Amino acid sequence: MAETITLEVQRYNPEKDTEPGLQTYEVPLKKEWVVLDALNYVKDKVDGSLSFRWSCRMGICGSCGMMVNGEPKLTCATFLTDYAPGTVRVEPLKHFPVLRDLVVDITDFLAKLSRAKPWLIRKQEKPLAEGEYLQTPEQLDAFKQFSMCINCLLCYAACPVYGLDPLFSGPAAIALAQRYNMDSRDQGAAQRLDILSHSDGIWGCTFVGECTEVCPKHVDPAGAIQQYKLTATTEWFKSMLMPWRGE
Amino acid sequence: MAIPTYYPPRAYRTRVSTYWWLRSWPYLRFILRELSSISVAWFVLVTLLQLGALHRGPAEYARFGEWLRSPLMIAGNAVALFFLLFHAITWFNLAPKAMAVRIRGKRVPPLFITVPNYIAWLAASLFVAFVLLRG
Amino acid sequence: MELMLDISSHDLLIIGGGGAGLRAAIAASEVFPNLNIGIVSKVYPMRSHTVSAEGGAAGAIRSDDSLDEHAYDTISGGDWLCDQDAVEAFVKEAPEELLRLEHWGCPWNREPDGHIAVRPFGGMKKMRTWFAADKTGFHMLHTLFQTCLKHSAITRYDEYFATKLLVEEGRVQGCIALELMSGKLQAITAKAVILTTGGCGRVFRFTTNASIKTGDGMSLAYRAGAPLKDMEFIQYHPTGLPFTGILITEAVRSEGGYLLNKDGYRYLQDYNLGTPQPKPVLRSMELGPRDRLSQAFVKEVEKGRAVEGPYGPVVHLDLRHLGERIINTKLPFVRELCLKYENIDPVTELVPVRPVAHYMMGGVDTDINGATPLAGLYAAGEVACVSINGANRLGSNSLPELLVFGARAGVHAGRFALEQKSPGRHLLTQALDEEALIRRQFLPKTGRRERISAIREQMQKIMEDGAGIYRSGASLTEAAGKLRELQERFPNIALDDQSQAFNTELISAFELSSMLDVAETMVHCALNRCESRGAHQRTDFPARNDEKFLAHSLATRKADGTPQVSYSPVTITRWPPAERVYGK
Amino acid sequence: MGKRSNEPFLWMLFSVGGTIAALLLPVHVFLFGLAFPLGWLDGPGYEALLALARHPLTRVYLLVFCTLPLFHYAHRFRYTLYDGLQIKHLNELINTFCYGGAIVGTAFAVYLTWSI
Repeated sequence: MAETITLEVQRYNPEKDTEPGLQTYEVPLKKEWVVLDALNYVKDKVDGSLSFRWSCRMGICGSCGMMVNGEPKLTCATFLTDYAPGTVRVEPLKHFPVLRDLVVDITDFLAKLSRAKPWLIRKQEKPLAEGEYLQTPEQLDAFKQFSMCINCLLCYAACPVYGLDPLFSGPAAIALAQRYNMDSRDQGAAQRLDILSHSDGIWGCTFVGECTEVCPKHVDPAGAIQQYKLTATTEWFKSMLMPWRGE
Repeated sequence: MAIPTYYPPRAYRTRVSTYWWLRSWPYLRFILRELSSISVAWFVLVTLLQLGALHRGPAEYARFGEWLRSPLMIAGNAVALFFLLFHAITWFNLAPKAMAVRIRGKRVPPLFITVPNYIAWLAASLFVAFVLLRG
Repeated sequence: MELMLDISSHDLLIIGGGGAGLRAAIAASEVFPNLNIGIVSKVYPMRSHTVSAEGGAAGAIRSDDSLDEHAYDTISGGDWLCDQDAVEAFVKEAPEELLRLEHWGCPWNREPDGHIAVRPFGGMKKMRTWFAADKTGFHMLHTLFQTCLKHSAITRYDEYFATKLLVEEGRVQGCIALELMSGKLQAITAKAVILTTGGCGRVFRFTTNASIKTGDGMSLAYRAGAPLKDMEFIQYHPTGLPFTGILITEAVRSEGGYLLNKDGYRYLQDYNLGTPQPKPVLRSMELGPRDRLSQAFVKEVEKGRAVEGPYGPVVHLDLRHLGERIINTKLPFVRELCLKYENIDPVTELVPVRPVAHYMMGGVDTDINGATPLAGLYAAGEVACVSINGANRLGSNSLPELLVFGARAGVHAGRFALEQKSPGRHLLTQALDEEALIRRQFLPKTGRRERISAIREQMQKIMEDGAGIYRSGASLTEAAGKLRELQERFPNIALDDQSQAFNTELISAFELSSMLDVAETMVHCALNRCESRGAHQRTDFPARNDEKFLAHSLATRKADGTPQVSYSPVTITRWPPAERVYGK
Repeated sequence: MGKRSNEPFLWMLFSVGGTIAALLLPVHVFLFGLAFPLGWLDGPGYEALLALARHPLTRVYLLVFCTLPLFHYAHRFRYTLYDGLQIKHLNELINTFCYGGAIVGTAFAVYLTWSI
């Protein structure tokens, strides 16, 4: 194994640069090192001004998503050895505004998440004293997959529709809405329908399917969206045929 | 509610290239899949023209048959067939994603949705061929 | 680089957006709907370290279980250093809190009939651990975060780093925070402040803790004048991956994994832990208690029988004899973690492991309602020491702790806030002083040459050598001296990054400064406690000494910046100190 | 319910049309587009085909075959133009072209299957 590997990192400082550029670093190549370790090596030993987000280094906090050689990856789970020999190009997640070096602005996602009402909605709250809402393992299984989203936003970076139309709600927000819609304890599907069935919601999706491919937690947002299209269509026909049904 | 920043730094926004779908094979595969819709329209049009020719009598229909035998049409239909097969295969393979069928609380494995689709495809094709070829 | 200053104001300010902070915010908002609440968090809330907790959350619900048994397991596990009134409140409220989370949508595992499922956990006599697969903390945090989104009274300051608490007239009245995105400073005034910033595992080199766990809240409180309690108690886990600190669960050893030294020898047999058998035997060898296993590791290193790895000494966890089938069916998550994050396949390779710092029992001194001795300041979660964890935390108590005491702190701080007048007038001066201080401290580059990472690595080495699993008077005295030197060198750090937008190096500097303070309190508390109890093991005082040390250590900051250690009594209600006995 | 979008209706036409296209179009293209013109197989003659086309069931079949796939095409091609060429701002023009085409084709199909 070679001793080092070349890291090309996109740098951008809004106070100095008009557009991003690539900077090259030689970093040690070790079997257990992931791309994030290489970035930390640069920050600690070479250039402290390199900015990026990270926290848990075990694929659960969702902070360290970046483009590695053009693909959205969690950099804590992407080994340098997979790219050796050769260079590793690290860029900020695509389709988001770049704030600094490898840091992107995700406020748009958080606004969209809030709009999708990702919380349990009940017509009537059950008092705690009456115990839990019963839910069988099968009912849990119906939404469990969609609850695994760590909000790493690799799916947004993989989604050309979001890149082209920033108004599109996007994979993770829709999958999380669907997580609650499919939860047997939830009664808020009607409230979410308006938001999701909006033209900026599910209908923008053309089923490219890459969101599902890049998801590190196997959430399958593409599936969630297609399944919701069927639900929304059924609801649409119901309300056309029975307009008196109302909410 | 998150509070908005009062001093937003100059964030850099990249524009998606017009040829984004050439950037990676999955994207290219996607755009080819979507372009299969042209082949769909094309052959529906051919069928409509054929019905029109059929309607206008044997002479017209014979001319239409000539036209179908021209090399350009053969090539065009060969391309159309390729795209239509691509459409059919991707359509059936993606069907299980779009339909989460549950029986007794357990999600039916994808193959249980894909395989009946393929069987239906085979049956429909054989039926059409049988009707047209039986004599 | 120029700093700017903005001012905003809330009734209640919460610093820390993890499980405890979100729970506190929701509790305050539900009980006092008119309360205006702010949450400052240095990361987006869903990135908080609560997310990494795997095992589960203890809450007695089964008919064969009782609150008293949960309390006893907690108190004996904590080697009788727990405040028993706090433990009693905790065990009583834990099931309610876990149930409340269920009502908010947390995907707890279920029994076939639809009721909550519980499972057994280390150190517990009964099954009472609620779990959501092996990602309990993740599901709890996301449930809390998503529930928080529907509360419009809660304003979030995401990616703001709190640098200082504002104290006036003996009362905490807000904080100064740096917005990462823009680099501007914000003075946020409030009538009460709750700290929920989590622990400080990053003081050590080998830790399961995320990079964000740098003791910021502890140092904020400490500098503002609040005491830190029981800081000498740090829980180790015996089998972590050396480089990443990723935890390899006990289940690996209960399935039959061996611990081997460099000669391939199952060294635990030399430490009174039984004789090696091919199949796992409960309470013997690899299935001995966590602390004994961690201690045996230190002894092996001393004997020169550990394996020298690129990241210091390790021993090997051998699973190869179990075969691929057993590993895939019984331990799939372990194999996934090894493969995905450290490029090791346990089916064919030995897994290097070592004890890793896991949890901080100590923290900001609070009463049973989260109130610290400093008026207007509250704390909850790992940053706080209530204390229910005593000298050693019982597994799966940390998640219910952040709910129970997060909620309590939220309600009590909310009530306190409603009784207060508006913030004082002199706070702005303090804010401007802080701005000037930051400018002086970090921004000039000339004549400075210390690198943040160099000081940080030295601190971590000092802590490992001097205040690790085993400590002694001599090692601690040496560590205290070396930490002082680092404190003196700290002002000489030079930042490569002089810009405002998302300056993570500046944040690292703040974090390092927090960790140095926290490390000093740990070392001084450990030095003063001349006994061995729970996670605090002194080679020169190997026995527990209830006569002198059945007491909480309290570290307060002296004018020269060094800690002063004093003691306060432990609250004993119904369970007088006894021997810690397991396996009966 | 607030602003109602008609996307669900268009999407349903797209889906049903796509399924029909996938099931039936390949065999039609293969037979009428390649196998018969190239003489690989003997196709039905004029009279036979006309008789077949006049059968009531065939009329229904042809009507479905020549309409729904057109709406599948219209929907899909619309989005391909939006995203592939980034001309979503021309959506009125694109919609007229795509759905207009499908509607004209449908009218033609209705006329032919009715009058043949």
